[in-house]
Amino acid sequence: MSVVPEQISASDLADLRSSLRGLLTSASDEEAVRAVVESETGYDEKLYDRLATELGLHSLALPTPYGEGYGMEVLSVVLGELGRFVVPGPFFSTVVLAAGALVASGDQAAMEKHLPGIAAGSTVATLAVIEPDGHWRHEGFTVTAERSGDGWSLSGTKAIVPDLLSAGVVLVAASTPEGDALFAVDTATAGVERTALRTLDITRRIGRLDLDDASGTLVGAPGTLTDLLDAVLDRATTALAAEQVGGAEACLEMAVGYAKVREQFGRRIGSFQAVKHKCADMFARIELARAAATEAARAIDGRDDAPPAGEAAAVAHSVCSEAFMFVAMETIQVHGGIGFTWEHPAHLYFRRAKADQLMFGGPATYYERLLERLGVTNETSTK
Amino acid sequence: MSVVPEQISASDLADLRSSLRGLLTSASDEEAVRAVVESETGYDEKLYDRLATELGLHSLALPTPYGEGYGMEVLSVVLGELGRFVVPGPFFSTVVLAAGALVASGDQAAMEKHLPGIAAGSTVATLAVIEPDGHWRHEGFTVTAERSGDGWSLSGTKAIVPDLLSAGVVLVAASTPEGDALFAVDTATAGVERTALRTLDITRRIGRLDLDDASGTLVGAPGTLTDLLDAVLDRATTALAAEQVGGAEACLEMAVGYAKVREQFGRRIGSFQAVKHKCADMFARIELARAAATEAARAIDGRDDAPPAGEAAAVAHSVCSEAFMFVAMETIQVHGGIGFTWEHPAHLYFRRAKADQLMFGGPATYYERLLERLGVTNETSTK
Amino acid sequence: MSTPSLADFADEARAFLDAHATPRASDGAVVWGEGPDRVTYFSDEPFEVEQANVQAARDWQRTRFENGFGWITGPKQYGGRELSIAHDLVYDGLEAGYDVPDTGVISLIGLGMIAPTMLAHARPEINEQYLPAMFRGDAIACQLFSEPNAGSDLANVQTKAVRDGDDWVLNGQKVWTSGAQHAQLGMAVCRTNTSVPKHKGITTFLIDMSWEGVDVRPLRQMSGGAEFNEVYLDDVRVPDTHRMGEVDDGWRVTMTTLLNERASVGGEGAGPATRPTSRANLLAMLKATGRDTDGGVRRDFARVIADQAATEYLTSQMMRRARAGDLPGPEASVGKLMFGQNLTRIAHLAAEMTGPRMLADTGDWGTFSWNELLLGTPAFRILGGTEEIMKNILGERVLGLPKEPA
Amino acid sequence: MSTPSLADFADEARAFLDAHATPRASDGAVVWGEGPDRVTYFSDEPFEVEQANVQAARDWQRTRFENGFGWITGPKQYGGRELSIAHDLVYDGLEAGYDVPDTGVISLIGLGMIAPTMLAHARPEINEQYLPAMFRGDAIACQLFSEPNAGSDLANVQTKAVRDGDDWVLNGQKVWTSGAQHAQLGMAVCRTNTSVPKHKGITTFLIDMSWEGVDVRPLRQMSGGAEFNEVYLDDVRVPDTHRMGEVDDGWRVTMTTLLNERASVGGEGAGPATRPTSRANLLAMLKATGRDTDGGVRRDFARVIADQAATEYLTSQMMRRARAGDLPGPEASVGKLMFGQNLTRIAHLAAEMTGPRMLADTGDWGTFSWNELLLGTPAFRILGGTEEIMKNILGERVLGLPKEPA
Repeated sequence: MSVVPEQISASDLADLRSSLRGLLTSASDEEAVRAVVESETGYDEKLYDRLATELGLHSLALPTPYGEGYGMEVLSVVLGELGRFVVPGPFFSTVVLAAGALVASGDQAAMEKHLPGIAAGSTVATLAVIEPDGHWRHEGFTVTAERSGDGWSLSGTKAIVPDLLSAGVVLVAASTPEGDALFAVDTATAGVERTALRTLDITRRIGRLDLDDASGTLVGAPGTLTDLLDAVLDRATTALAAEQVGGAEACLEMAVGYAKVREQFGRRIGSFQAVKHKCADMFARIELARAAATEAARAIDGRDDAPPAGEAAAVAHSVCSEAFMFVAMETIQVHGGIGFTWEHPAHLYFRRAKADQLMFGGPATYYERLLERLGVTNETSTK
Repeated sequence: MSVVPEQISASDLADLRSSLRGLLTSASDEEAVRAVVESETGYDEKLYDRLATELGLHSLALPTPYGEGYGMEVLSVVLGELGRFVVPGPFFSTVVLAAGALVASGDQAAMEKHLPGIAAGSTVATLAVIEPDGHWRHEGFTVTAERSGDGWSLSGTKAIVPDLLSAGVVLVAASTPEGDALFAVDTATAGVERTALRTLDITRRIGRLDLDDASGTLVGAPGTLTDLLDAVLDRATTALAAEQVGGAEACLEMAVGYAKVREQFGRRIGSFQAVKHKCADMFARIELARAAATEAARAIDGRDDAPPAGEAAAVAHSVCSEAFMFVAMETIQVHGGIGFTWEHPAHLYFRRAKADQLMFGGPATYYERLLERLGVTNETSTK
Repeated sequence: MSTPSLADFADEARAFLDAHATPRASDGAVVWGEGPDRVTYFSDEPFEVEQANVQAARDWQRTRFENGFGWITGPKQYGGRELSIAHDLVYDGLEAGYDVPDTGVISLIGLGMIAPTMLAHARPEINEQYLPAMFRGDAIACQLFSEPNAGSDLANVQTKAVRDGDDWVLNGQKVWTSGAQHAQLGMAVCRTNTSVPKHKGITTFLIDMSWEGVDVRPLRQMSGGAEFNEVYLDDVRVPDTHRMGEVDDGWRVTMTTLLNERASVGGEGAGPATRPTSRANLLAMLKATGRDTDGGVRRDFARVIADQAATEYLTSQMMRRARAGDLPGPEASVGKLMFGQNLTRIAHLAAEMTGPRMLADTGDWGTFSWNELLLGTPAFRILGGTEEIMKNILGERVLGLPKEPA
Repeated sequence: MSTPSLADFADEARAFLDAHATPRASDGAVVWGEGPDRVTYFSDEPFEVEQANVQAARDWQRTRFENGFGWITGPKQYGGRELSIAHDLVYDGLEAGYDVPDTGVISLIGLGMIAPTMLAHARPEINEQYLPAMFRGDAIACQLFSEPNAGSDLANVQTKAVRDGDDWVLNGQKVWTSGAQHAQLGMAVCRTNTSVPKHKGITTFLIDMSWEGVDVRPLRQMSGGAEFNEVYLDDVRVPDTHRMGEVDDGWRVTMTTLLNERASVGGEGAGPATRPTSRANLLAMLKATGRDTDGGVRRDFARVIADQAATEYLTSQMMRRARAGDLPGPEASVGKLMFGQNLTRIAHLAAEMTGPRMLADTGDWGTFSWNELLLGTPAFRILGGTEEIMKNILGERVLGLPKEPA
């Protein structure tokens, strides 16, 4: 992971953004999103395939020889657009969480096995961390793995696993007698039970994973899981930050667009300071969020003049989580009654904003994590 | 303290308020306040005397036979008006802190000795709690008292004592071999050194008290101090809440008055929603603060349908502290440049608001105190 | 029959309640994990469940009415008791100690807002025809106020009422109509004159929701349920007798209704969300989620709980003054503003305590269920007057700040 | 002489700095309790101390100028080097590693805002006369913009300039003039035409502060010091050569100046408050006050520090883009907005950490001294355009929302 990814020019980033935006504008507009949300799998598998094969998005930030070797700055452009259109589907789970964990493990065999399929868009994968107590943690798992013949056998429950039902492989954090470790479990294998759950964010499916002597393959070495998950979390929160900024931008555009045309009291409502200043506040929070997300991506990419990755990722996660939630709320407020109907897209973003904010633990976790990354340890309060 | 004070009618409260407001409008207008702030003692001793002798304010809420036996609801009216005019002087220290501690001690001899002078306005008194570490606490004092002949001898430093320089008697919280206790110390006695300090709130003088084998009289019994200070704090924060509401009301009136006449961009600025809604927010916070202050006073007075005194006092202290600080800040914002000149009265309130908020520990203390009063103890975090 | 003393009235009420209802089992005591796992403000129930609830409400209201507690302050000619607000509050206080059906669907809008408006502005024969039915629980009334282009700006209503002999013919579309799917009556605000300034050409009518041309369509809100409706009026014929107030003077009539709304909302509980969002339940949740040892969460918790408590104090003081005969002042608007903000903050605080279990329904009690409230919170800041409109009112009418130039 | 490469230029700058200044001892490392106990943004120093500071600033600016670092991007004819913004930023970056006098009093307004305006709008002979003196540190310039009745509403200036032969005669009162007590030059915005819409009848002049009729009076701010001034103009005669831009076209000239302000403020440090309000110092304070074990304070701390860090990222990205030649966009305004809000929150956070020791000067390092910053915070939200004006600008010019009806 110490390879500094190739720097890409601002204009190339802009080209990537605009070609992706062009595709999504036609292939994943609001109507399309609503349709796939109601579908069996919850996402547009053809679109998912096109993103991988036509645009090569899945392989963009995978290390060579599996991908292009670009960094988080490039991946952030992709996630920003996917966030802007609240595109349903397992891109984040597969490319950010699962591939991120595989790469962080440094396990060549595991990479060789799974990354080509991920790069091609043919393998859907995810990462299973959260257990029934609902905490995001990096150690102390109740799911256990024991050696069984040549391989391992896993048992226990992961309560909240994103995109589990569409995944072919799930990377499971488990405790073993030799220390915590990560395991790749084929979801078609015996002893694997998956249950679809109702979700807050209807554009992101979640399932419960029950393992009963399911066979799994060790990824990396036992005892290295905590560090691995730390690294994955920094990448994942940074990628999420980009997605949150994209979602917030879409909200602001909706709000501003509405405020420019909606008339009340004989004036366009955007001419009222109450609305105008609300939009200005939203804009300011988004600018700040974008700066934080960008800097975190640069930090992950190891740019010379960037702050430490752990710090920047923690800053971005809290700033972007708060910003997106704030903007999603105020977008509805600007719209008034129409904004909280089911038919208006605002609630898709509101739901996404709250789910994003809580996915890796929520405020109760991310503020303390930021302080920890700044070296302000806390001996007395639990996390 | 279990005597429920006489209920007083709303119209009598209104009469008291209006007569006091009338007096202060002429005797303690802004010019007068600025003049006494620059004076030797920092307050208008003649006015202080009139408040005691003409209006009988000092004795109003003292128990019979020393005073009228009215409760906190009545005293709150007085403090509201003193707060409204940011009247400098030792009323709060004497009547709320010192008299409150004397009454809470139940020590008849101490009351007999000091309350008549306090009631008459001839004795200025105060309470010394805060030590050099700057914490407001109810136990574990570094000032020590030891038996010496018939009496006690005190040594140590109280770092922040309100109205110390004008006080004839100071009630000192000290630790003794027999437990923490309260002592009355005559400020003219040997071994007492008082130093005036520069203050944030220029309308409230503060001094440092150095005791070097100074003789003091025990008030109450050793070992009862923590409970005594708990009771004093509930009364004091409730009284302070009334004062904070009065100050905030004065600020809002200033802001609204200015917004009604000041023109910018060809309009009175109060017609801009940015200003209008700011004033509405201030109004809402003040209504809430007044409700909290009123309910705390009723609770202290033991009214049947009131919440527990400890809870209501803690709610009032946090809500009123935040409200006054917010209103004082926004008042300056409404005024623009003129609002942060020395010549404008807004900063007198801003200073008072911050000092009031921090006097008994500040946010770091009062939120936890509220939770404690609600029964949510905290085993892990320090206070 | 002379006015009973409050004490005698209380005895009477207690006897009635004991005869017709069961006292609440464990009043106040909250046990985490017990009871229904619903945190709703706006109902998300399936229509059949909702229907059953409404029937229970009607039945209980009829029982109240038949025993002299259906309209304690109302005129005797319409079935009221002509007692004071104090008597009313005494009854409310006592009833809160019993397990009785929630009658909000009948009382919040119909009895609380439209009935007082009718008393002030409708003809006696209309009041005779409808008021007893309303207080007997037979007729639920709804507000036909907002329109797609007249949300916050009510003076801009475009639903037309055109005179035709002794009738009026109404055409237009109403929206955000709460309870219209259960209502027998509607109070419609219509435009009758376009040649005068907007609020001067409005007239209000009482309409029977079963009349031809009235079409109620559920409007699904973001939380998934359909508490609100669109109501289409297509050539609805309304006899002139059903007009409330003078022609073109409907603005004043409407203000009567809205004034009653502001007075009531601050004092209302959060409906089905009252228990989950109560301080006792939130304290239980803090402990149950293990967040009571987390200083950061404690801080956020304390901030919310302090404002919630102060809002309760504000409301109880307003009630106390109402009992003493004072009219509600601007604190009613402040109560409504804070009520919405507090519930919003509580929903986010609950999410902070819950963490990732908000994301999916794991079956754990008291976790995913908070989403219903969370997804309802945007409405608190919008319906019945947006926050911005409320602040305009506070700024202009209470503080006397100048209006925007026209 | 050809343009030096950035690397060569850096070598040159390093050599200059090594020869004329000492490297900072412990860059970045903060030791709580060490160093001056001042947390000011606006100077509250006694006048003599202030005078000495200004002289040190002038001396260092002269040293820079004489060695080719006084005006790195400026035209050669006025003593500049005609190098790029990138060269400028390289120098700034290097100089930050040395202990040198703060030259803000010269550069913030005079060199940063008025000099660019002169280049764009003043006559060449005026520029020849004044610009080298300004960049040599001899002439400090101030803004004579705001007036008692034209605070946020600059288009409403009432200071009159009346033509009299080859001169103009100025009369009026300016206010909030930062640095006027040290200034040799002032840029005055005056009304020259009352028969056209307000912003169309404005003309700007460069005036010598020593001219007869210019009277500078200190204006004491709420923190006690007098960083600002009132400036009275009483029959001040200004040659027409000192006019900047066309007659009645001063609005455009003024906008040039303000644009440069927005660009600079976001990127500026907090002056003398930079160190105390730095993250490193705040972290040290959290530990020194024992609040690092208090979960509630930690939460408030984390919220502030996250926004502060993000604002730093925003600013550094803006600088990076500037180095690449991009003009600053709206993020400069956002930077200014956040800068003021962050400092305000930091001041209150510091008070929360300090507790009652904020109340009185007990002599403890790093406690009472925070009041200077605290009492300066209201100014951040007002001066140089109130928050409300900034939000109008963001809403209208950046987001394209409609203006208020006139």
